[in-house]
Amino acid sequence: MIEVVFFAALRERVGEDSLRVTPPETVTTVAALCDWLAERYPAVGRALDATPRRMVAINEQLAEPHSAVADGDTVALFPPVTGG
Amino acid sequence: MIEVVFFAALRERVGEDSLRVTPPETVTTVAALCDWLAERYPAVGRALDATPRRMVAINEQLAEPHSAVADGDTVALFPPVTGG
Amino acid sequence: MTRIDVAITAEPLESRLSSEGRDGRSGAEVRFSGRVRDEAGQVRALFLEHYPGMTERALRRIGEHARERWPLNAIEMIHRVGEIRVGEEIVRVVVWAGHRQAAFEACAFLMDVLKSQVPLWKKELTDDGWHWVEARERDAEAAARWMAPSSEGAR
Amino acid sequence: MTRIDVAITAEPLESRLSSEGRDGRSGAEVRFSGRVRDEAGQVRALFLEHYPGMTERALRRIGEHARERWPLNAIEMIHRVGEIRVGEEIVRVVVWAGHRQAAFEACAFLMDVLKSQVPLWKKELTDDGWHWVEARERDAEAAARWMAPSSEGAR
Repeated sequence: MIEVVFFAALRERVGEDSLRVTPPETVTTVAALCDWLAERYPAVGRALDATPRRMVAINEQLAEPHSAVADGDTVALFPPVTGG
Repeated sequence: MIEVVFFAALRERVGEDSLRVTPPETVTTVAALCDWLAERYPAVGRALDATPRRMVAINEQLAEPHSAVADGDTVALFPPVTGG
Repeated sequence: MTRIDVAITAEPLESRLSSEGRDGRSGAEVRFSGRVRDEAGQVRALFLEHYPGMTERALRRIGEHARERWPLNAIEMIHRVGEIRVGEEIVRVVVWAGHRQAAFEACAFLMDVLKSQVPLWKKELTDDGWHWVEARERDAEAAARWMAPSSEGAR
Repeated sequence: MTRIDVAITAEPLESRLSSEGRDGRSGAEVRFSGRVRDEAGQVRALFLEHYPGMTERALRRIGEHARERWPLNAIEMIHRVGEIRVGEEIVRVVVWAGHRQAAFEACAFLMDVLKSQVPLWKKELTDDGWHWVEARERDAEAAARWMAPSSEGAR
């Protein structure tokens, strides 16, 4: 099981704070997870399309599209940060 | 009449806060004034020799050894500043 | 060891003043406060969303990077979340060091990196209602200057 | 017009906090505080001598240079004179601007130039008694970097 959490504009576009999903074993990277989510959850697909500049964190650490994801991870997807 | 004021280590070496002097008309620059003071006031000469790195202000504005001095000016001589 | 304090709060920052730096070790204290601008009357308030837990970890991590890079005595970082009015402090970063150059550079570094790596998002209230603030290219550039060893800021 | 406030005082600076910057114009406030270091226990106190009248004029002049060079909203500079104990503030320079880069650069500029152009002199009290602090070459270099248009700090 992977927990996917959304923030800010992406969260509002998805309409959910988080999803708990169990993708197939072929989904091993952030990019593959996004593709799989987009296919399975149309609202997520539309939200990702509407947010082409994105950041990702795995278990609260910034990561990249090619970073590995595994069962038990929390994957956060969000627009570029604007704090400060 | 020119008022010459001293600060910090230079003031302590001279032993005076200020002197009011009327140098001859040939004294037209800070450098010439220092030479004239050194000749006329041995304590000032020794203090200037002991303070080779010096700064000067004319009428409360930083100036240079070649800057012009004139009757009525206040000339301040002091070591490099160390505030902040 | 350089102390690093981080905090996220929904309360105004104004009352939080540190007593750090009075022990004779720190000749320099540099403090940055970011406040809500009204943008010529366009903006009435901000709302700050964040990623609870990760925000604190990310702040602590950038503090650790700063203390590896400069000789510092202490770092305090506090960021406000929730609704914030015009003129109020959004963020405060304070750095104590023996000498001023390290304190200035580390404080500027922390702000630049905070703006590109810490999970916080701003929403503005204007006459048209609430809308998300877009990330600015120049903030990404400001953070990037600390990465290139030959760059101005990285010295 | 950028407000410039300068002051010289023989009282502790700690109580003087400005309420500037809360009107929605200033997104950035950078504050530098210089404090008395004990230099590993060698220094017990400082005494600051100055040139009354010229000190205030020189502070105001460097503030005018800063406001010509950066888009600033306000500048406050206060310097303490007389005897000052370890850990106390000697000087405080605060700059308010719309954006942080101008505020950081102007504050660093003001401190560098203050240390080389404002008529203040430090005497230290150690176990051997009072002695004058020598000017440091690196302070002159720090001020000089703002003069060369191609230099790091001048950009």
